[in-house]
Amino acid sequence: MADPHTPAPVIDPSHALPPAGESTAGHAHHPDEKPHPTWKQYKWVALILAVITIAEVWIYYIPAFVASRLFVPSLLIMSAIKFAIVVMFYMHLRYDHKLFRVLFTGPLIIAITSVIALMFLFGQVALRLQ
Amino acid sequence: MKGSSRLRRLLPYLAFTALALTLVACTGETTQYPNSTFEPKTELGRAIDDLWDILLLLGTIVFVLVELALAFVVWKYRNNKEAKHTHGNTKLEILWTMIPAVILVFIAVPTVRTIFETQAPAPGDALKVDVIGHQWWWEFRYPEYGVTTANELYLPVGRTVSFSLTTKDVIHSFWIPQMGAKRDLIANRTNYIWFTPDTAIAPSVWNGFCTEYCGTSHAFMRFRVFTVTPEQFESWVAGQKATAAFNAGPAAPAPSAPDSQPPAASPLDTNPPAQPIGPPTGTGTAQLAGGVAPGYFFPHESMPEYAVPQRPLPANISFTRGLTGDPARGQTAFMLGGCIGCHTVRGNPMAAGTIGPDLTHFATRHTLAGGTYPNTTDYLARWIKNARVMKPGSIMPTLGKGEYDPVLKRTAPVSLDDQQIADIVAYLQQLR
Amino acid sequence: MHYTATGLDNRKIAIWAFIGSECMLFMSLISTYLIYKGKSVVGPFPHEAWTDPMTGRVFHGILDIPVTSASTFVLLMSSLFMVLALAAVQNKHVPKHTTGDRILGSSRLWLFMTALAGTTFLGFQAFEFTSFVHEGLTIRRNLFGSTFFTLTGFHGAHVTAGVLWLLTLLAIDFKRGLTAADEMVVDMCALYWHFVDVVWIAIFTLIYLIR
Amino acid sequence: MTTAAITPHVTDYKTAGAYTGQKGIWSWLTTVDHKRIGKLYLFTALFFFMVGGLEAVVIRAQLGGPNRSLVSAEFYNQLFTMHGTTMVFLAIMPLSAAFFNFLIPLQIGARDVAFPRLNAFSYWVYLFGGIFITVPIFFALAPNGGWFGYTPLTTKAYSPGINIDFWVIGLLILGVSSLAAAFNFLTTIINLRAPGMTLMRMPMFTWMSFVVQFLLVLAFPVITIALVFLLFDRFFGTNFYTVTAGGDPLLWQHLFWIFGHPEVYILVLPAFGLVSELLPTYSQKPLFGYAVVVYSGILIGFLGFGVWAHHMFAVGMGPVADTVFSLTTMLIAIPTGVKIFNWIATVAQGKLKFTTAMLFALGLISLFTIGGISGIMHSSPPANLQQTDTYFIVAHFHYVLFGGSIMGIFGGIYHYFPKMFGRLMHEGLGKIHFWLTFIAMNLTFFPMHYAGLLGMPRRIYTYDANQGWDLFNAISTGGAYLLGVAIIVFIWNFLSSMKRGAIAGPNPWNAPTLEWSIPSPPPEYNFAQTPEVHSRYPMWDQRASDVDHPKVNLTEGKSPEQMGIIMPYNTIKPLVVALGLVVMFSGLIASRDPATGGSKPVLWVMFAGAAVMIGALYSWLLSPLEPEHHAH
Ligand code: HEA
Ligand code: HEA
Ligand code: HEC
Ligand code: CUA
Ligand SMILES: [Cu+2]
Repeated sequence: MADPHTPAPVIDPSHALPPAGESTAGHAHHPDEKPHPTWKQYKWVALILAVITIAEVWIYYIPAFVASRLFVPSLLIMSAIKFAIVVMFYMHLRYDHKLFRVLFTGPLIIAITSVIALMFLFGQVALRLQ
Repeated sequence: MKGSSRLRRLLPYLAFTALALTLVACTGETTQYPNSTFEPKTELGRAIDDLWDILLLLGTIVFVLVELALAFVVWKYRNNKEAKHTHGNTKLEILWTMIPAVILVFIAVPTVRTIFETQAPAPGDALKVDVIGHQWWWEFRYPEYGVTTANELYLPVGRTVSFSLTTKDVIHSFWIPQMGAKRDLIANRTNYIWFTPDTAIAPSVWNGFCTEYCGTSHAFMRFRVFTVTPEQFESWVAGQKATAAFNAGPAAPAPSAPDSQPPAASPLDTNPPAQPIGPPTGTGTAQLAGGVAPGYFFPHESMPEYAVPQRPLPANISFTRGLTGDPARGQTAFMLGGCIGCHTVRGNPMAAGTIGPDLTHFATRHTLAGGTYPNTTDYLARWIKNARVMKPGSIMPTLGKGEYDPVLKRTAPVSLDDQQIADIVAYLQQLR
Repeated sequence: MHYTATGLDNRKIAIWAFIGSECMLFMSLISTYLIYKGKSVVGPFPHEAWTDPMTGRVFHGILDIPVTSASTFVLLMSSLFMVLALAAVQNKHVPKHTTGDRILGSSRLWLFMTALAGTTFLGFQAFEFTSFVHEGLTIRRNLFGSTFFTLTGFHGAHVTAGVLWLLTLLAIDFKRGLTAADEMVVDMCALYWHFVDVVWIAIFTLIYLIR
Repeated sequence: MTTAAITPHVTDYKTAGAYTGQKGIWSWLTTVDHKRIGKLYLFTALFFFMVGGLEAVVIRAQLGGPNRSLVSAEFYNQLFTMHGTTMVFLAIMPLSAAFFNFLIPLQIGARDVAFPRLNAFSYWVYLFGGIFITVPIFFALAPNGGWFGYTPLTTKAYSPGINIDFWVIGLLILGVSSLAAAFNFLTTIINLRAPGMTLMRMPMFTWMSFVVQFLLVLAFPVITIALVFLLFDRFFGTNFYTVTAGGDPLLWQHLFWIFGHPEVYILVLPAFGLVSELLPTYSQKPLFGYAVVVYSGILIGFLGFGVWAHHMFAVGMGPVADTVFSLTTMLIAIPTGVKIFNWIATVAQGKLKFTTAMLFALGLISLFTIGGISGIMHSSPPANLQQTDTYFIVAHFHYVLFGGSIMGIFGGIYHYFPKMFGRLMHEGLGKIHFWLTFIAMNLTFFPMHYAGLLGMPRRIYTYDANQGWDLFNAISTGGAYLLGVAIIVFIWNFLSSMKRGAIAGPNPWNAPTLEWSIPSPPPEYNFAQTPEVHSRYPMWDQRASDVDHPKVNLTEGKSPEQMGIIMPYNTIKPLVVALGLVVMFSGLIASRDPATGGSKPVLWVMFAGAAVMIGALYSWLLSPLEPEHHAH
């Protein structure tokens, strides 16, 4: 009854199975997972976040900079960095299973693309020839 | 599986193909399919139609191939004894990814070209028409001429017309199937569309529709487009520019026509000149520009059937038969009955309302209330009596005495009796 | 725990999916704010002053950056407290040698601090909202008011839900002590909390700082 | 033939798997069993399908000839709004959800979904929300803004009545249900696959459902926000869609269609999944190009987020935006075409068996193609401007929705009925149903292509004579009546087969996937032992080595206790939470505002609902799902 056409079972290593029925999920360090950060790292992360926030508010009060074309991009970049740091370290995305990265970045990309598309559609960038 | 049911499977397709062919064959006749998109009368319509032909051709090819392939495998393997276990075939799969891609290129290229062609700026000398949507009627303005009309649009053939579209309330959509393309009317935005009616189609009439659902009477937001020669257009403009032409005739006794007499004929039945319903009274309230001959308007008897509304009179509005209206009294009633709060009659400084259609040259119009009814005495009288039964949800209130207003859910607060309405009708039918 | 195909906890997958979904929710809110930016017919406006032509009343730029910076900072710090709370629960079984260890390892303390920071943030927001209303910006006033209050209000509602969640955890911690078995719930709460923080990072820049 | 059916070890199928253990209304109200919830979804959704269908029949009766006045304009507007809303949100999505519920755990070899109580909650929210939004039609107070509720028509200024409130709140409620279910199934598919069930071994229905869950998770928040704005505008006087305050009517349209287009793939992908199960079964050969079918499904879902403005070509977005959205839309034809061709290739060289289910599957291929092609015709903006908001569009979406989703779902019902109820549906009646449907469907919807291109706008409650549309409308109306007959045949077949159908056995179709390895209907616990999967088609790919490692799971009709299997507790709490939620929302419109004819919030109702909801929610979350594990 063996089917010659059946492909050999491909076992994806990331799907390798822990022993069934074990209550391991919480602690098991998955092959994908790197060790989680420690208090020291958390502290540094908090410091960096605070520094960036201060920088953001600070440039807001430099009229010359606000008037320059760099203002908006630099704010966007700084907040993107903050965003990324919190997600990677505090939410452990850097260390966790890649599945979570997919579950988060996928929607995030669609969301960001949608915002940008909407900006185009409602802004001056939406070309009208009349 | 027996062959007969397979045949039955194919039958609908055969039937539809046949239907399609007949249809394509007889598209030549405007009267049969007066709103066909297949016989464009403008360059815009033709650009779209050319694109459509490509779409139809390629679509049909894909359709036929897919259905044939399906029918073929079903037929061929209907009695197959042994399944052949194929899991896939990369070459085949690449092939049938590529084929649609190639077909799409053939669709996409002309599409993009046509997009930019049809949305290019209109030529500078185009006739400008402002289209303003209202629930549920159309206001057309010709800013070059200072002319405002409703629900009936006159366009000179051979000249590009550029519409700018806005709305007073909700979103509507402006569409004349035979001219090509529709555009939405959106508050806080102005949209544009332009085209040039073919010279060969003067004078003729086309149906237009509101195609964006806009509330209760969306179905009754139609309009007519008259494509006329440039001379006819000039004459029409001259007539429309003039203030209301109302001839107050000599005095006459109060109307009391015998009951046997049928309601007076529509002024449009005999055209021109005006057909007063009864001998006008000479109370002389008319301070109207008299004697101006109305400009050209599309002759009533030439109206093709498809352009004359066929909607029957609602059964539940009765109107006393045989009344004779008096235009001069009608004018007074028009002023006192609240009409002027919503309607403009140029030449009458009191009548400057803008909620409803401009009535200055109302008698030159062929239809009533967004193309819902023919503009004849019967319909007009009932319209004034109970607009909201005539046209569901209409903004124009129910005005007849004792009439039930279906929107307010009570009897009409302002009320006109049938005689007053007959007078107003007579007055309105003088406005040409 | 049942057997799972990935070895991960169901709940953690669900919360991440939920957070993905929330991205789209806040995308819609933020887009709307940005689309309507500068489109209000009447003031007050976020940054510029506006004089009412009818009454002559002067409305100043509404947004108060110093105050919001403070509340932003508080929320940012709450994220730090949250990771510490989680670490404390995760390391419950690790023996504590010093007072420092014990403090750092106190899940009650950090849960409480997080909730407190969250509440402080909400307090700032309440203050902000009331002062805006006094200055003439209500949710009905103009497009800015509608979009601003709805966006920040949605964020505030998320913070409120998070605070309730934290307080529930805190209550459990006091009642019977959070154990390793509760780690997943605290982890979920933490993920949610950080996400709400991350959204504020975006809001603070896009709505408050960019003019 | 190289594959063979597995000889069942069970003789008496009446008792096998027929173990219910639970009877009576209360057991249905408290159930957390995905199979029972699936059946609840199925019955409820079929009921709403009839309601929506009946509305359609009235629509068609009104449009059968020019200037008819069977219904008033006001009522007609409610009819088509509710027809669209009902079909989309209360019929097809829940029909798909019925299959998600019933099938996904069985197909991946799981005992239940990841969150059984949440699953029950989803169902109850759907039921209450469905009732909430449907009841007003009996009082002629139903929503009347069209199924996509364009602003500013739906704002208070132009729709002061209570009608739109039902729609806004109803859809918000239904969104909760869909989102909760989506998180649940997403987790289930990711995490509860049996050992060896890698992603690329998942049955195609599960795969397509997987994609759909992502679409739900990403699309629903957007419409939620759009609806919240509208709700705030209507109740609290905000300005999101207020034109005089500078609001832009297009905001709603963009938000709606960012949701709306993925939504149409939410409606059709489950049907595609079902067809991808049916065709291999009735051709007795594996799905052609499995991997490509998977990838095309993912691609359709992904591209689905970048095409929304093709519903808005007439709003004047400008040529650049038109071009971009046109091209992205056209791209979708490629992955969809791949599916169609792979299905045809699956049928080719197969050992075909023309069961009713197979006929519906073939019907889907032939009819969906027509709808897809007209979709491509819409996607060309200049051409679209002649088509949009006409019956040509109505023809398109009924070909994809009826010819796609409904045909697929009918096929799925015939195919899975034996698994659900242990009995076969009557094939003779089934064939009658199929042919009637197939013919009537074309009669109803094909003429709409002509009506549309010959100028007939959609959503008009009546039309004038002499417009050249009479014939096409008359045919459509006749077809719709015939469709009604077809549906009655189906309902009759369905109900009578539940009682009297032939006993099915575990795998009546010699189908290849895991769900067919267990008795029909499956026991409460599904698989007595967690199965181990070694291939895509475990029921076909029995190997020599499998003799001592059986993947088939045939068990006698024993109770879980007898089997030593721990099942979740039944609980009423999800229902109570759902009820609280719906009461809370209905508090918003609990009282009529005499001034406007609209509605007014009643705070105590809202608070009472919220209190019930939160109380029951806490109690649910703090109570264990199932008895403590003692032994494994
Ligand atoms: C199940 C639901 C479903 C599905 C699957 C689709 C699929 C598609 N739809 Fe449809 N659509 C709707 C439901 C659906 N639609 C609804 C409900 C509306 C109206 C909403 C309303 O206004 O009320 C609508 C409206 C709608 C519009 C807006 C029309 C308008 O209002 O102006 C457009 C425009 O581009 C469009 C396009 C498409 C396209 C390109 C596809 C494609 O995905 C189709 C792809 C499939 C094929 C093309 C066939 C198979 C492919 C081949 C055989 C390969 C070869 C083919 C070619 C090269 C052409 N649809
Ligand atoms: C999702 C799927 C779906 C399905 C399956 C259908 C099914 C049908 N639709 Fe649907 N339709 C839509 C979705 C759907 N529709 C949408 C989204 C719109 C747009 C709405 C809008 O514009 O806002 C629309 C609009 C729409 C219109 C346009 C209205 C207008 O623009 O004015 C029409 C007109 O003919 C129509 C007809 C039909 C018909 C005849 C069926 C038939 O297939 C129905 C067949 C079903 C039956 C006939 C069931 C009858 C059952 C019985 C008779 C049993 C007896 C009953 C008891 C014993 C209680 N539909
Ligand atoms: C509250 C405003 C209002 C009042 C008062 C009012 N109308 Fe109207 N009228 C309208 C509106 C709005 C329409 C367009 C209705 C439609 O087509 O849906 C209209 C349409 C008409 C039309 C048809 C115009 C056309 O070209 O289709 C006539 C004729 C008319 N009104 C006459 C009258 C008369 C006579 C009176 C007074 C006795 C009157 N109206 C009072 C608002 C009003
Ligand atoms: Cu105006 Cu429809
Ligand atoms: Cu779409």
